[in-house]
Amino acid sequence: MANHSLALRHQFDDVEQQKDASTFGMWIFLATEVLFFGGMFCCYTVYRSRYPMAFGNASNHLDLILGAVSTAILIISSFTMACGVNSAATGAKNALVGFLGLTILFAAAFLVIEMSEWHMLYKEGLMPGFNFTYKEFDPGHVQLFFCMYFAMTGLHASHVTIGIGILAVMAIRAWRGAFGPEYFTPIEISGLYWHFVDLVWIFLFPLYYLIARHLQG
Amino acid sequence: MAEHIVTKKQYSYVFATLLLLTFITTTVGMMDLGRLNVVVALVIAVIKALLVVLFFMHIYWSSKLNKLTVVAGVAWLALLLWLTLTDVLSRGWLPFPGK
Amino acid sequence: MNPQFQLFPDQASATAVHLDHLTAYLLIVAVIFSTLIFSLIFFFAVKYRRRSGHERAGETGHALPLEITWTVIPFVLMMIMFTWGARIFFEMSRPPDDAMNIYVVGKQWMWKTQHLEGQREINELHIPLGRPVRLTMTSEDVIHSFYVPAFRVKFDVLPGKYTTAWFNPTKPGKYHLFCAEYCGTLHSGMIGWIDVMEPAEYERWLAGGAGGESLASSGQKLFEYLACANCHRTDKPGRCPNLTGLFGSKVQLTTGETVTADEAYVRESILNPGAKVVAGYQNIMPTFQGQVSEEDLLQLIEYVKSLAKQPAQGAPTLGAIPPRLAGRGITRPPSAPAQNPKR
Amino acid sequence: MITATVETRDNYLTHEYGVKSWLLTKDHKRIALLYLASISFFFFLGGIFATIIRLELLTPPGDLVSAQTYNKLFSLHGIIMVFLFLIPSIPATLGNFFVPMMIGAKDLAFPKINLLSWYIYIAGGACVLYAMLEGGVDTGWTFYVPFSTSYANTYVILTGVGIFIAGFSSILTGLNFIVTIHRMRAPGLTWFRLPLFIWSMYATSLIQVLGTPVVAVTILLVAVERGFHLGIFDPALGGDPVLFQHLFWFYSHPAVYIMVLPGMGIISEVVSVYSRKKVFGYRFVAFSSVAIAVLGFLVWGHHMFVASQSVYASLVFSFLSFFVAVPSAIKVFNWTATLYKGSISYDTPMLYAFGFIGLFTIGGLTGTFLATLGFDVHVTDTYFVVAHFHYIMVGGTLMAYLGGMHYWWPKMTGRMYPEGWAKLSALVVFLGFNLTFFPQFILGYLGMPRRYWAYPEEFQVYHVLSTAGASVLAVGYLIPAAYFIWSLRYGKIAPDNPWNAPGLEWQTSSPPPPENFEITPVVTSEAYDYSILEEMKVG
Repeated sequence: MANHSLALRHQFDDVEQQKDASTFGMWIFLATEVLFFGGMFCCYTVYRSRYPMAFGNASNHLDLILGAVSTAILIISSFTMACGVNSAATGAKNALVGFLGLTILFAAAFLVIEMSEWHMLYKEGLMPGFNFTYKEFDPGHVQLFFCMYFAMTGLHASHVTIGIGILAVMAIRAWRGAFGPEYFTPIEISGLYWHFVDLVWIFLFPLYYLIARHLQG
Repeated sequence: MAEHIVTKKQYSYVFATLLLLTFITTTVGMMDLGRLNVVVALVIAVIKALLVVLFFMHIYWSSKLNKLTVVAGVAWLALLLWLTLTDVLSRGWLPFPGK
Repeated sequence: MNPQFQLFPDQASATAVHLDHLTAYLLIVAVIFSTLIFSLIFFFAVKYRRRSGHERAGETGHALPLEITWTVIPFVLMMIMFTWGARIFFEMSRPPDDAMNIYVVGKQWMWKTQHLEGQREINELHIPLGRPVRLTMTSEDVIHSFYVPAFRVKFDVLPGKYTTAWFNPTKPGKYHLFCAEYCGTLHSGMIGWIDVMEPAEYERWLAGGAGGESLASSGQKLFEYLACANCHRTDKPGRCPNLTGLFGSKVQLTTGETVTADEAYVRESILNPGAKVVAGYQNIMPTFQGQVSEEDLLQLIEYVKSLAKQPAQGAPTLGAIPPRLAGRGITRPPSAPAQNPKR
Repeated sequence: MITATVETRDNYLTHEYGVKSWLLTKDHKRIALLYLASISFFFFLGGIFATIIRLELLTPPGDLVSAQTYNKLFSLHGIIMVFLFLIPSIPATLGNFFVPMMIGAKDLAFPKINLLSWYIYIAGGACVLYAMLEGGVDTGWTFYVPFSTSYANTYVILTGVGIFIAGFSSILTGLNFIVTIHRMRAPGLTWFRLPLFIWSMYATSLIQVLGTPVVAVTILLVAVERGFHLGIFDPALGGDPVLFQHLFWFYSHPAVYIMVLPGMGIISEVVSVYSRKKVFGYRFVAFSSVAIAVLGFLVWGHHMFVASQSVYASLVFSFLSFFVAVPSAIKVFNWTATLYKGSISYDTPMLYAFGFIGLFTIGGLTGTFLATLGFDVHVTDTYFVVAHFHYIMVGGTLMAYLGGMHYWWPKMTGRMYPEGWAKLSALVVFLGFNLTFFPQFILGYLGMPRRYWAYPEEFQVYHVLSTAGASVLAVGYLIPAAYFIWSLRYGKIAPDNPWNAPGLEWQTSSPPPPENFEITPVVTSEAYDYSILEEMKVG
């Protein structure tokens, strides 16, 4: 793998075409992902438009500070990832490995915070299907809020987990010197994926933590 | 397409803006502004998303085709939301009680 | 006509006639277009068949004028379809104000119907000829669909909400009632009959039935049995809103929103009282989810509706209130003018 | 063009041998054949279910199988035919084989992902098969809630997972095609020189990529709701079953175009080649494919006119539905106009194309009926709808698929099929199909609801006709299965270009070499330019 010219696959004419195709393919995949999450965003929008009060009451059971901190952590990880891509492009191998490691670290921190929030909700009896004991304002629709919350953050968390796996593989390959300024498409593509994960959270955060807090019945 | 290498400095500016926006949106979220809360939160989210897509994800420097792909993804999501909400929100728009 | 070999279904409602006219238009368009396409293909295939192996095809002229023609003509024809279809759909969607009400509850795998007069039927519905019938429908379990081909009427019956359909029978007879939305194992067994009777015959049927008690008074009994009247008082301001004159009025909620008190609102207020609390009241009502069946709910709704119909001036007759109610210290409402329905 | 050396040339079939060379192949042509074998298996499985369904419906009472079994039969028939046969049918076999060849590429852009998509498809199919063997599923292919989440006692989750997985195979195929068509075209092959099959595959891929994820996540939510009783679509908690229908049809209506657009592409190729004429109104036909793909996403609510959707929404969806009929009509008219002054031969693929145009016309016209608001109320969820979508999917897609198989069979296998038998089977399929499904239009208008295990006696006449037609149709499908297999060994050796077609795929040997072309072709003319062919012959 160290020999970069070998990285050209037989079906392509040149490296440029191959790189273009790979990035374009990744963007199409991300468009797919937008629609994948989109189905759930659609459910959220419909229910939120119907039961704003229940969503408001439920929203107050989420920890705003934790939400903000995890948003910041994901943004930091996105930044380290971007720096990683920059290091790859400039051929700074050690920096690349370092930035990938940092990204993984922040991703893990994000997951830890998220798990602790889930655990808290579980203990408070706000986890539908496992422990749901909420009896105050409009419990049915509050349950709906938490169903959507766990479905969407769960799907997002699974993407974070997969992302950690991908980044780990990339870090190992980078460590072994698989990439250089002429060939770092896999790093760039993994970066796109990771930024997308960040992107989803950028919307999940306001939808669940922010916009309904002051609607209370 | 010519390779465009974004410097760490450029990334840092974007990063700082993102953190700042997160701080603003959180602070505003704590205040009760009525309907404005939703607007502010979503506008800031869209700005943040644009920053990530344009600069972290290099769409600003990308080919038209990649830009088009992003637009298509968002457009189809908008389609899904628009036509679903056409049903959900339109009760009573026409004079058919309950329909 | 031999009933074993029908080409068209019975026409037993006004809508059926209207729809069949539309069908005729659709069929004519379809026949003209398919005949045109089929004969052109056949004609070209014969006329321009290959006669030798090295034959060259002829040239054809410019496409644009033709393309425009065969885009515009079908489009115009289709817009006629759209408008005509929409008109009939509007007709189907708006029951006349004087329609008689029938309640329908679907469950796996039967249709339960209730007349306002109290008659209940299973997989059957008797109705008088010539009077529009409005169905208020709900389901106890999965989605069903109320379908009477002879009336060209179909509408889904969903759990958790009320849907409506209506028809105006114009021909006496027995017509199939089908469930048209797949609902499980015996979906095909969820069928019944609509029995359209001459009005006089229908009156006899109503009188002879085992009903006796009207739906509203069953609802009233239930209202008492569930002790609703303890809070929803009609004699003086209680802890809960007075229900007299409620139905059909606009209700102001604690959240500042205004909703119309329709069937769905009453239903939700019984099952999920906290969701829409009337302005000026506390959210203290317990839920009755699991305690009342869909049929019970319909009776309660009918009772609430009957409260709305009471004369605005003067008192209702005491006869409607059973002695048991009086025993609980509830007397007839004060003779002061009844509550402003707009409240 | 000399054909004498066919036997000695290295081709993709003889390039490598052994099971491993197939299971680990990255050659799009071999993967196409892997798909071909798998979807044929599922087609015949789905066909067996259809046969039992038709036999059950021969008599009014439910006497052949139990109600529960009947429900499982039509559910599995639908699930297998839609998700495991029709959707991958043309794209994953003929598309996989010929998209790279028709644009002069050595392979798809991502061969490994192509192979991966086959394995994902197999995994999804295996899940569905396993669920079937465990006891099946009885929700219908539509999985309507709350029946599927709370009431069905069958293997809903397992089947759902199977469909979820198979969906990703479809997404990856679409993604691969889009990138390939954008990035891998031969020098000189501009967009408006592309064969129309490529245009239609491109449009199909758009739908696969943008629609499939929504149904995937919807089915995921159904599985989660069923597994944990969450209440996402449960009306008891304020969840909305109609929302499920919106999400489901957002994909499942465009999915119809995933099935029929590739068929339209094949018909464009076949009509042109066998009348030796450029397709009339090339640009209109090309753009109509893309128009169908986009407009197809705007019309899903016409499945929900009686589902308690708002009247306003129904109005909007009905209106938009007519717009999608326009590009379909444009295609039919242009194919017909292509025949004018052509040099028409009656080879088997052309017979299938005639059949396609006729049946698609009927299917499309009845489609506009169903988009008409008032009319739809009466016939939705009846046999009218069943007949309509079978005219599109079986009369359309399957006829085109068979036509395409005959058209490209010589290129794929290097052997000719027996022309006499093929013509006979095309005729049998056409007659059998019409006898099976035409009576169902009448049944539907009479009011026979779909998914009925037993039915009132007055409907029997049409059911008997339909069952009779189905047996003819079954024979019509078995004949090609037999002679295709027969021809692999005994068929005449195929020349490189038996039809004198101008497409790039015909300018290489039959079967093609592993990398498709000895030298990368350079394209200098528009598609369907038969004069070029003449010149080449002379030269």
